[in-house]
Amino acid sequence: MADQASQTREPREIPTAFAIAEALRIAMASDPTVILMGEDVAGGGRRPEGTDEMGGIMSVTRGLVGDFPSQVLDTPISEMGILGTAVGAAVTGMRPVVELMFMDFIGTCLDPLLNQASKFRYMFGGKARIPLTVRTVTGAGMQAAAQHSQSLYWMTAGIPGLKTVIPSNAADAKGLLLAAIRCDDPVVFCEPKGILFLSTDVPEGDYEVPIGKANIVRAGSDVSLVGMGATVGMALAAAAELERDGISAEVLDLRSLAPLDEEAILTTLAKTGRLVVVDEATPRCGIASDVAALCVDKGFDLLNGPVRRVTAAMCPVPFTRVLEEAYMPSTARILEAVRGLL
Amino acid sequence: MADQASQTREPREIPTAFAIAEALRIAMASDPTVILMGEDVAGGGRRPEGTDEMGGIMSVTRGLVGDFPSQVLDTPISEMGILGTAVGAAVTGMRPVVELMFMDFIGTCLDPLLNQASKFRYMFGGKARIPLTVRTVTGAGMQAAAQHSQSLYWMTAGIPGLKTVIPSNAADAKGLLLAAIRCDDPVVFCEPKGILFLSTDVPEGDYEVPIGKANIVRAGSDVSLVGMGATVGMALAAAAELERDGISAEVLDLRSLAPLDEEAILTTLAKTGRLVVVDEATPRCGIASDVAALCVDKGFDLLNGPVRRVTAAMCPVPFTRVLEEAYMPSTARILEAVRGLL
Amino acid sequence: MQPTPEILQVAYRTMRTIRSFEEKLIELVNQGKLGGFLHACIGQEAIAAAVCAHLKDNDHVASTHRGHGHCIAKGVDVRGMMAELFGRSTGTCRGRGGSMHIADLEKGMLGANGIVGAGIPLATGAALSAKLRKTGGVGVAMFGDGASNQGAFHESLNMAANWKLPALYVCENNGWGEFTPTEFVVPVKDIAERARSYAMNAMIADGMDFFDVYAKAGEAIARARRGEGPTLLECKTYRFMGHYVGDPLVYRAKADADEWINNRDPLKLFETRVTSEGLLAADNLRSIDEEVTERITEAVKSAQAAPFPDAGELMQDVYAVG
Amino acid sequence: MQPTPEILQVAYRTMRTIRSFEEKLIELVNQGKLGGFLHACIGQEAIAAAVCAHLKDNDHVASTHRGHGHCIAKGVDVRGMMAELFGRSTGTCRGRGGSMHIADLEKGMLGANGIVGAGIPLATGAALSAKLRKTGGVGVAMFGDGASNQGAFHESLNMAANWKLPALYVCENNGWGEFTPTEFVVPVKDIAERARSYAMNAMIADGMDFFDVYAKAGEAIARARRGEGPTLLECKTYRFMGHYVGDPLVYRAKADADEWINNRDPLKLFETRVTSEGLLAADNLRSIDEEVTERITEAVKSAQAAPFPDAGELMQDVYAVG
Ligand SMILES: Cc1ncc(C[n+]2csc(CCOP(=O)(O)OP(=O)(O)O)c2C)c(N)n1
Ligand SMILES: Cc1ncc(C[n+]2csc(CCOP(=O)(O)OP(=O)(O)O)c2C)c(N)n1
Ligand SMILES: [Mg+2]
Ligand SMILES: [Mg+2]
Repeated sequence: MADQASQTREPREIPTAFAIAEALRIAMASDPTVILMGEDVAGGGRRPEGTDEMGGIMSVTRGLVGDFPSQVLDTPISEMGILGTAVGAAVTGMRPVVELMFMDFIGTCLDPLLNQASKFRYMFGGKARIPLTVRTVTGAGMQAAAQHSQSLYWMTAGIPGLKTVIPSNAADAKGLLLAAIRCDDPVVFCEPKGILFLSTDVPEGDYEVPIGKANIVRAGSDVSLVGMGATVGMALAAAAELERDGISAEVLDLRSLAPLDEEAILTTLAKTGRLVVVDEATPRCGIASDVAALCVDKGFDLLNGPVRRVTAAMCPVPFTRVLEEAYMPSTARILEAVRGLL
Repeated sequence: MADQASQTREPREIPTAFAIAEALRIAMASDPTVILMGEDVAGGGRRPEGTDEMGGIMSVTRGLVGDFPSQVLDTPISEMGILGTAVGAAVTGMRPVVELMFMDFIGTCLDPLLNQASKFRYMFGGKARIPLTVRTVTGAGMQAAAQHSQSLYWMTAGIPGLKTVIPSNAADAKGLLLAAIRCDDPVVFCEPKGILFLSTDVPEGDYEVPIGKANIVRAGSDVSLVGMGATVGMALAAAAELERDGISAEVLDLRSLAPLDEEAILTTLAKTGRLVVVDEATPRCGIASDVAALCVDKGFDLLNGPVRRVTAAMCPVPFTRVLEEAYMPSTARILEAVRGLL
Repeated sequence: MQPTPEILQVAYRTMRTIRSFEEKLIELVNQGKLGGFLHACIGQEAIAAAVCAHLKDNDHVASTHRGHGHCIAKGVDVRGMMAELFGRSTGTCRGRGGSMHIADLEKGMLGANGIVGAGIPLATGAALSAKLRKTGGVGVAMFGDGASNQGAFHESLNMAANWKLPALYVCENNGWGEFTPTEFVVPVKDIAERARSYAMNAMIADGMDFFDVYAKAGEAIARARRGEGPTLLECKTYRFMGHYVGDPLVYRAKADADEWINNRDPLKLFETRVTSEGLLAADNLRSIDEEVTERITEAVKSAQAAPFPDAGELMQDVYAVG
Repeated sequence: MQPTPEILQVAYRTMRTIRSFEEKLIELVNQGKLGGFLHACIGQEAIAAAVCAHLKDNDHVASTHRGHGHCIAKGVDVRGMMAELFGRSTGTCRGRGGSMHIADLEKGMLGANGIVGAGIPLATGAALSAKLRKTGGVGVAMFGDGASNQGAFHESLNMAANWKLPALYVCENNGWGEFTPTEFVVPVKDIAERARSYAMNAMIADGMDFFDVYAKAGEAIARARRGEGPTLLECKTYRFMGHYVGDPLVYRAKADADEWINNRDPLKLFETRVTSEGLLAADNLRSIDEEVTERITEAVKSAQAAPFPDAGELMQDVYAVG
């Protein structure tokens, strides 16, 4: 179904948030075992006359409870209970989608992912399916400060048995979310703040973007820029700028952080010999290091220079704008890294 | 005080578990604000006549409650409460040492580390001290299965504001723990199962092993083996084996996973040009990738070949011995990696 | 709710199987034949047997580190369980799980669990699932007094009460969490008291008395099936053995333990009652004993004869897809 | 416990400062002059003022995302707070924290907190610290009704009750958690009910009535200082504004809110009582109003004039050592 995206049709630009809602709507309509659980996902449920619901802090799920009243469940502020309950529901016939409002809150509910959902299938001898999706907002840039701005996907990507995906645009968000919901493995679906309200052309109807496959969003030959989520846009901006200097940059969108598409990374490295990986997360124990480590292991013979990591700084996310900007990766820092390589 | 270790004296071989108890004893005796909190750390506290206490599941803290009755606190099975309480105590004048029985349980209590202890100093404008130590058992090899065998130190090493250390022998365990307890930053102190009951020569008295400094445990010139915790022993065994083949391996014990001693890693790489990093943890988003990424970034010009990562397998820890052995890194796998490089 | 002789027979077989299974494990550990961390539930058999007597395969039970009894009572095959403890490929989990992770979803057993308290939300989820899919099933969490101090307990019970889920929360209060007496860490006498925080139905049963647990669990489960919401059922019991197999038990006064072991053994209490009331004959019980002994012996033999998994299987089944 | 006129004057100044501070914030946000996530506690001022009236600098308060009021009542300087919201280097946290992380350890303010429920164990730890160091201090957690559904609440209260810590748990039940009415997610009428799970002392106060909260908090704190253990004090209140500044409030019936805003405003109720009982003169209150307005205006001015931190400071103070 993925190729539906390429059929000729009217372009339809909608923000990522709407694309996510569309995916949820399609998933719930096509499968009654799909349920959406989380704090305020219905904005408190059915309201008295003259009031309306919010649909989550980002208004992503607004309007869903009206159309799927028995599939949208507002919960107490009990992340451990919500996620644990969702895992229990997932192994007994449901296909729950949990909204974890911000990924920063994972510290209150990691166990159901770390020790339950991710391990059941393996630990039980291959006899469980865990069709669980966790949607969660990631990233900095909104002055939301240290506890509402982290990109903690490295924590879930590092856990065997989980899958972690992150879209870089609205169309991928819709297709990746549909794929995640229908996957029989537990999938963490990240919603980067940096793209949530950006619009791109989104196909109508039902389609999936496959989990585990990276995507070349721009072809090039001098240097590879590997990004994910909001950093793909930064990489594309950098590539455009580099083109003016006669430097041809290829941009690879990882889309899937676990499993990692090693083949795609090595393929682009083989083409360019130089690689910069751009990650919104802090530098230690993250995706950027994994990409670099892959290059120096299986890709050593392809390397024409160092692999650079452009990441957030190794500190908590500061509130004030000037420090938050210094904290985050940026097009300027990508350019600086590339120019240092060539 | 660290050099006390090198003074001439009777060698005294004691297991790591005893060395840890010695450090706790010294720390509590020298500072009344040091308290030890955790499940069963006193084995339930003062007992009726004729009974004795356990001192934790590994018996590490046995006997401490008798000598420090007001400094050893048995807690309910409430990891989130324990850790959060310890953070609150740490910022208000105490120097708590929390025992988190197995690091696998971090999923029940990550928030106090992720969003509180690690961030207070930065977020509050530099005005807090958080002298908190979390002692926790890591690693596989005891058939303790998927939820009691993980090496999750990558999770804490990846969080800015925390420090994470792991000793490879009893003497380092004592000195690193004393340094951790006296450090004004929150420190996670890992106690690998693989060394807990191994004995090495441990100096008497009070000494610290500095946090943030790696240690060359064997000098060599052909290849660098970088290990941590229980993998240092594997690396040393591999080095001994390689010597018989005329290959000179240098073994670097990281000791500190965060901060990482980048200088020491680059120095050994400069010497040998070839590096294998050996980690008990799963391969994604871990220390091994960070070391490899450092090599291909700042150390690119020093590299004479790929950097190999010998790690656990990317799956949950299996129970049955034959699979658990296949899961873990080993001397044989280090040898294979090294021979593939030379 | 009065159990029929058929139910009593099944219950006795269950209790005896649990007891014999674990006595055998202890023997095997002492002989150095079994590895891993094992937790025996000897002394607590009546609870598992009585609760599960009301359950079918589409009812789900989430268990704990002390899970053998719950697994057996829920119908998991003891041959598979024994093979699992021996790490064989014929084990319930193909040798990958071990004692703390025995699960059998077809039997409605969501697994023993190495994380204290983790089973409570899992059972809650099974109850939610049963309610939404209208299966008529219930979700049952078995957990210890210690687990009632976990946040997961609080969060789950609140959700279950709020949604009136068909759930049963069985707290096996055995007076200990590892080496720590419950009264050192819990300031209330009865864990059942905690149900009030959620306006939840609560009951206390004598966990050594099969009949009492049977009646109260039956009432709670019927209530849940009728859509009237969850119950917290506290069963007062005692852990006859140490926390884990190998526990030196230095921390517990022997006289206190003996009091329970000698006078409150659930199997003995059961036997006294059924024989004195003429519900089952002593002969009948003895022939069950023999049959069970044989089954356990056979399970050990077949486990020891079974192959280990192949190291090449290491990466199988991490994911269902891809 | 009857407050003296001096205490009443301080309390009114505190409440008025909170109100004016937040009214100013809303104005500034509407003018696009402030960024970040801001949560106003307008309507809940009496609780912060009444509880903190009993506290000294060596008593510690842990707060929430809705923390401005607690900070002000605990004595944090409003100039620093305003500068913090503007992200300036003169801010309480040098611009790094923002609204959800204002803390001032010297004043015993352990910080606003962006994680619901996270302050509860922090206050428990402060209480443990006070007890062990014998400072005579107490640890106070301020939190919402929603936070009482977090595991951290359960675990902390159990520990505090078990250890008889000098702690006070103040639940500000404002009827909402974000956009969800409390009764949708909590099956008990009173959060105070939950204290029974820990055999903890409990009280319910009218959170709109300074006098009621003052008396009950005073009693609880005195009890804590005497070593008689912690209290859960539920204060019934209402969030006059939206969940966050900018909240479109589509989900709430205006009439319901107006009922509270018009008839149950804690500042108005306070004024009516103190003037009618002759405790404070209306003039006195008006001059406090003026003084407060001036302080807030000045705080905004000085904040806007203050420098931003330098980007080069980014990596400062991640660690105390090394
Ligand atoms: C989250 C977590 N904390 C601690 C442990 C270690 N642990 C295993 S069993 C146990 C005691 C549990 O007590 P209880 O819930 O009363 O069950 P019982 O062992 O008495 O059956 C503890 C502390 C664990 N497995 N998981
Ligand atoms: C652990 C966690 N979950 C969810 C949130 C998002 N959140 C912020 S405030 C809030 C509502 C809190 O309700 P309550 O505790 O009643 O406090 P109130 O806002 O009413 O003052 C929620 C859900 C969060 N910050 N932290
Ligand atoms: Mg117990
Ligand atoms: Mg509220």
